[in-house]
Amino acid sequence: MGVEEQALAKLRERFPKLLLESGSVRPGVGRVKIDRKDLVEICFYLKEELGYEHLSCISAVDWRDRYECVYHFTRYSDGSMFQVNAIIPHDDPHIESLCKFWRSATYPERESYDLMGIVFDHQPDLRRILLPPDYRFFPLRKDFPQEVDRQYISRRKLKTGGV
Amino acid sequence: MFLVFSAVEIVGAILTVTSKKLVRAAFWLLITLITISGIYILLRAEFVALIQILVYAGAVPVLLLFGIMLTRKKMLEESETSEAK
Amino acid sequence: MSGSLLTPNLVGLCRSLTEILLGIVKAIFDALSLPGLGSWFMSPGVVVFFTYLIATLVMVMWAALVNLLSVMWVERKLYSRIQDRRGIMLGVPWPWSKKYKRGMTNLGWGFLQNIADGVKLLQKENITPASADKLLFHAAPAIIVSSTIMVFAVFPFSENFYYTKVALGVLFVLAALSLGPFAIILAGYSSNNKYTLIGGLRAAAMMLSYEIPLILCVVAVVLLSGTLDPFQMVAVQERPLLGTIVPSWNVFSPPQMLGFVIFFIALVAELERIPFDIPEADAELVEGWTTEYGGMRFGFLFGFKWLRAFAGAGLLVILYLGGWNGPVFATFSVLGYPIPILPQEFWFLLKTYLVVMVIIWISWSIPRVRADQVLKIGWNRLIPLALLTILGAAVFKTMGWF
Amino acid sequence: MAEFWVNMGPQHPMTHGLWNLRIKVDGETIVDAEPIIGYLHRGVEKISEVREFQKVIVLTDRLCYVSSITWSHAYCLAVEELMGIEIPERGKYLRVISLEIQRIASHLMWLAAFGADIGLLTMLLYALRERELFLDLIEIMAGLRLNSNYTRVGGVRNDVPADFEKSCQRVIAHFLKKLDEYEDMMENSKTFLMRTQGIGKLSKEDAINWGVTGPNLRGSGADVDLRRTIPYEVYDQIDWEPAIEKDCDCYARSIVRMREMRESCKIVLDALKKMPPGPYRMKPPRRAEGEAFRATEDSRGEALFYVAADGDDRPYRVKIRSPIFCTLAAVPQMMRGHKVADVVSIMGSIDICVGEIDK
Repeated sequence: MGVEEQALAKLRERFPKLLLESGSVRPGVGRVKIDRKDLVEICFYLKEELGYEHLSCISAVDWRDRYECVYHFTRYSDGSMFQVNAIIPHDDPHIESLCKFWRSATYPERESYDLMGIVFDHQPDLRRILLPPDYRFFPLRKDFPQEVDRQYISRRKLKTGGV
Repeated sequence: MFLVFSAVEIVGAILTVTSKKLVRAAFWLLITLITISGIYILLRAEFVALIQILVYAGAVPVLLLFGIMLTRKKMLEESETSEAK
Repeated sequence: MSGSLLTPNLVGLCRSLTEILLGIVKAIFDALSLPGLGSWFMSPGVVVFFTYLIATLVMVMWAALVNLLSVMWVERKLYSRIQDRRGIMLGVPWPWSKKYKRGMTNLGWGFLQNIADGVKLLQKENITPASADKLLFHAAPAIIVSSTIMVFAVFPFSENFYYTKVALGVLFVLAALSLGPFAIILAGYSSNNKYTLIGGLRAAAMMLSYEIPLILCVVAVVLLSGTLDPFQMVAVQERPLLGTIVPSWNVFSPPQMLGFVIFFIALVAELERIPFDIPEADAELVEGWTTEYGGMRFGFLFGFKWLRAFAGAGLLVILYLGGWNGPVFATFSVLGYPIPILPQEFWFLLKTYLVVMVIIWISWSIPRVRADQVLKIGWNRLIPLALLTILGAAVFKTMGWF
Repeated sequence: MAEFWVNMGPQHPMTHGLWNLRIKVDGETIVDAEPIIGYLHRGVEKISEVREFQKVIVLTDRLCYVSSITWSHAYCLAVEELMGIEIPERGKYLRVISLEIQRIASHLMWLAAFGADIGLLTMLLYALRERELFLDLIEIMAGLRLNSNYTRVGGVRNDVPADFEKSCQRVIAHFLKKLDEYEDMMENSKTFLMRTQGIGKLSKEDAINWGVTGPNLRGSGADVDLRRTIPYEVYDQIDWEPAIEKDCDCYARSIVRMREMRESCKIVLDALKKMPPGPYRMKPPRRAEGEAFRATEDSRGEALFYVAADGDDRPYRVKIRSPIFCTLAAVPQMMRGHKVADVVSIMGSIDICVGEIDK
């Protein structure tokens, strides 16, 4: 039984009802899927009890019907990693901030807010970070127009004569 | 020569006390002090003149400016527009 | 010892030159049958006026053009060598060199690089910031340039190569150099920029604290040699030391060795060279107090730093390294008339350039020190040691050991 | 004296790129600092959503021009994880060699910039001179010097020429001699110690909590090197030691990087010796589904790529975790209470690369 299996077993024991999905990705890497309201509880348990001390990344994904916040944690002692997918409903992109436990959550959370528009509650400093402060869109969302096909435009212009 | 020096000195002294910017006042003070050392040279007191430049013109206005810059707040205050929030 | 190239002296030489020129002018006016105007040109007042005009021009040209460009060239060559740079090796070769006629080559001497820089700076626009204090902004480079040029009014290059002889020459040089900090702080303030302001404040703090050990060291030298006249100061250092062939330069006397080191460090700080170049630390303050200056004004501020370096090194040579004294064998006499093989000017320039090269060498091989550390070194180390130097000099003078 | 804000950037010699550090100074002492970034934001994450898997490498190469191979490699690892493929053994060794050469080149760039920051311009030119040698090696391997596009999904672009081992040995033997010279110039110089020792302290716990990774974390005394903790490629078959210093200051961070360069030389030579013959590349599948992530040790810290795909031939979402982006959050804490001149020491010692911060 690998390290991630042990951690997963402990998690299943501690939170029997909260894990929507759990499994091992590859040796040393575990993955659980949870709802957004249980995030703080599980992450706190991961940090304090299981020793996943390093929050390496916060990624937000727009799956069209839902958002997912993907948290990656590392335990430096044996190099095992843990992935937590928190599901956020599409019409209400709010999730609790992890700044209380990891100060390293500040910048990635700001970035996720900036690019994906996910609001992190109780974040002390939730501002735009990469884009200008007066920018009104969230460009990484799937409904943000991705690319202007310049060739297509010129082709259409040739065909229809303008517009 | 004496008249030229004293004229410059009087003008410098008047500007020292009347100019509104303190740094400019220090600049005019420097001019005044240098002309005073010129008058010393006219009086054949070269040593005093050189010490006048070395100590009074070289050091005193610098100390004065130092004090002005360290104490004045208004000059350094941030304008509201440059706050990048 | 070796003799001077210029005899009798600069002003005398210029006087004879003026007389020749004015004689030609008089001859022209005489030929035009205007004898009154011709003899007015030969009147003593006019001759003296033109003499000093020409002497001033010669001195300024020599100092500010030849030596300034040479110091810059030496610095660039040296640090290019130290750093394995290629750029400065590119330059226009000598015009008579047939081998490299194809134009720019990397075998040139690179001497024209400075002139090219000067031409570039002259072509650039002189920008005055809109919010600057115009009067002070324009006054600051003028003060720096004029105070640096003023140094050369009393600066002797040899026994005869000088502009005026002042009994308090060393004091004059120090006084002229001490006007620099004021101009720097003016420049820093008037540019109305935070970098220049911090740079100006740093410059003022540093120069104030380093001028004190500098002057204290000079006091120690003055105590030993008993004069403020650079000529006598050099004359004191002329004799051999206690029966040896080592000359009795001030640097070889025990109290002055310490003084030499302190003077050198304080000089490096005065000249804002790299271990102490915090006023214009380019990594943190962009260019320090010179940030807002552009075009030839920046050229003046930048170039005259090198001229100050030259003047400072010259002062060091006069005070500690025996001035223009060369080795004894440099003169031989023909028919009882001494003929210098290598004149005094050569020895003086050789020593000065060696000192400048040491300063350059140091400044390109160590990192810069932090502002508070600079001040700490100045106040905690150099000033007590300088006072110790004075004490030592006084003891040596009283006991007559040196 | 009044406290006032000074903008260091966006165009400032200290910034090494295009970002802005606002510092609040009280005279010379820093009271507060605030990095402002985003001037170089190119939207790599968004652009890569419409490109095929293989074509994203062009973008990841340009994340950081100083260490492009390590970034492309991190992406390729994540995509290979997503596709579930295992690349040939020779490809792994070639990747390790290219990664370490790139790491040396990147650290030399850091050394150059750090030297220029603290006023040692000679270091800049020396380090860039030696960096040329390693860029030449990369050119021999990949055909390009900077954005080499060498690592591909499924292996590397091409094999190395026959005499590559010999040129590597020659370059490294020359470089190790020069490295001693650098240590004389940096670590054995009193002025350098004055500028770096005790500056920018960041304790181990703070560093982990702030998400600081890579050489900066190892400078704080944590024994974390992802090449060893989470071994990828063939790092577990090669003899090497991670460099760890316990001083937590700028000096420790710089020593870590200097020692890492030596270790990288060792790794390159060892990998060249152990490299087996065989294929160096395999054909990856076109489409993939699911999500995957891999963390690698970039030359600046932990580079993590999270790639999600929905069965198309292009990624659905690419998330880049850049190490300096997270390290930048810790900068205000490191700076508080130091002098203005220490800003450059601290920023120089954490090795900023704006391309990867702004993505």
